[in-house]
Amino acid sequence: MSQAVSGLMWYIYAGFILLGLFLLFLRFILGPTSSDRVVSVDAMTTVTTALLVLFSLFFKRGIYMDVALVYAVLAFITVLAIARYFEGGL
Amino acid sequence: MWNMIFGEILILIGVIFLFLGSLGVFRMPDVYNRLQAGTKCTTLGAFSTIVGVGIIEPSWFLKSLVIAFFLLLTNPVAAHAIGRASYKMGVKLTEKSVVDQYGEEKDE
Amino acid sequence: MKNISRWLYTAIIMFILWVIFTGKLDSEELIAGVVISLVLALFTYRYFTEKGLLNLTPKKIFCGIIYFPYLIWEMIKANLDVAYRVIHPKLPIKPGIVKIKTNMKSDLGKLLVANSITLTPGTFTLDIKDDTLYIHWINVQTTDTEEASKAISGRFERCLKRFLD
Amino acid sequence: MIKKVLIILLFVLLGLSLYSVVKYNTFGEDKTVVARHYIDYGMKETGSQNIVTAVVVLYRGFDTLGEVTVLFLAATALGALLHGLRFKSKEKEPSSLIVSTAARYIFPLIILFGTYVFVHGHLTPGGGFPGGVIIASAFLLLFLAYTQKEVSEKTLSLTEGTAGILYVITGLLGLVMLNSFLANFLPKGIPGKLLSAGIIPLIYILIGFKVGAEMTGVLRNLKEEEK
Repeated sequence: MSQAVSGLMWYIYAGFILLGLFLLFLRFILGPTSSDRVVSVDAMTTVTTALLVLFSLFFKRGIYMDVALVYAVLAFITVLAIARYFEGGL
Repeated sequence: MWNMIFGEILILIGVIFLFLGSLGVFRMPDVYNRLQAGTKCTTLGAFSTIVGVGIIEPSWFLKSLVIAFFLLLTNPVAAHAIGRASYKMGVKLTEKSVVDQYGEEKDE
Repeated sequence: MKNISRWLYTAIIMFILWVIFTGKLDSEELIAGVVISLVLALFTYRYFTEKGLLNLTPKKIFCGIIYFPYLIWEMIKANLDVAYRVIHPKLPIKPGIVKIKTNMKSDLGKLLVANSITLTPGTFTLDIKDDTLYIHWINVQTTDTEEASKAISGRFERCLKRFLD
Repeated sequence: MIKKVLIILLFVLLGLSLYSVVKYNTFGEDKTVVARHYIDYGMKETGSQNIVTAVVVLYRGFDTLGEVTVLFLAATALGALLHGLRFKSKEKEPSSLIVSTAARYIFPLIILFGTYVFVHGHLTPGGGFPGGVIIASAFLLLFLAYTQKEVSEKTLSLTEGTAGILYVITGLLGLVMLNSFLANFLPKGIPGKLLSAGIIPLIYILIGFKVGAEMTGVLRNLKEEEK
């Protein structure tokens, strides 16, 4: 029974996350300045980290949590690098 | 069983906040207001989702806590860096703004 | 002497993280963890800490544990606030940049105050110069530095002061 | 306007091509003979939980040595190319206090995580290459936060050279003891323990050091400017 419930919940979670990612993607294309685009990319990486953790629950593999952590580290450094480039500190 | 229900509720709350954060990034008028929505809502959303997953599978709880803490520590720093860089680049505040003490100080 | 304390403190934190990463209490993993954290701490303690083992007094750990639920509670309030503004069809915002003063002396204190401000209702840290923080506020209530400081960062500083000093 | 439409069109095309890849290549079926052998006997023959690691280090170990060499050549070539060019860059904007303080506290944690990834190459996804890159990214964080930070070139090339030589020596030991280059001469142990899978963890640690040093060297070369 709980399996069926989690199966149903999974669709709700995925729906919300995909809708959010779609909105962020629209902002990424529309964004008038490059800063807007970086903001949307930053939000996207956070959403994606949460999505990766949800994947590890869905497939019942604890090992995938490591992937989420690697993604969080690299995403942080990427955003920081872009921001420093805009600032003129690179 | 109870931890399943509690975890699912936490994940649901988190996912809704992630969606609201994305909506905020889409709707707000300028970079700084977008950062407000994009940082706060997505950080709490991701935090809640990740801790919820940790509660459903107790053996992953500590690791999920580490990921959540890492996000809590790094997301504000990234937001600060983007905000500062945008201001240095000369991105204007929206016309609705009422005061800009940072810019005033720069001009003097 | 002080350097040894800093080194041991870094190694202890690293070892705890190592155990969490591996996720099992196997003797081989634990021995490898001790060796690796001691070696890595030797290279990185200069970055990681200034006070060393003094950070691990019971009082400080207790204050840290108290501070965390408080921050989470403030974050939930912040999010409901922002969520309300996002959903509202007219976007009721009144943004602006104000400056506030902080009393924190150490770098870590400033970092934690700035991060807490970013995560809580309608404010985020735009820049920092010495002890002046420039805050972007989504709903400006006052432009006076004193009052703004009290409204934005007063609550955290009381808590953090005890935790850090 | 037309630019935005083109961007959307590009992404739609990318999505369609990805969709066809996912649809027509079923996941985990149609294995070749070699793949089936790896999956059925890999764990028994090598003692490694992670079959990909076993393939990379043992079944195709010689290939991996070549890959590390290619990476080394690429890093050296980049250094040589940039050697003559010294860009006169304008004054660099220092990073704010928040970024530099956060970098100081996060740097050791990323280093620890990279070490965890390459030490557990035979148990979890990852291994020497990803672990090395994570370590290099920690150094990138330092370079971003402190404009003055310098890593000495001697330390980097010493680490890299030692790791490379030890890799070859491990291979030669296999040649001496079991008559084959890079043979697994250490006991296999129980799969799932840290000390298992023979020489795989040893080689992955060496690859981790080598890749980390090489990538840090690349970043350092790109950052360098006129003094």
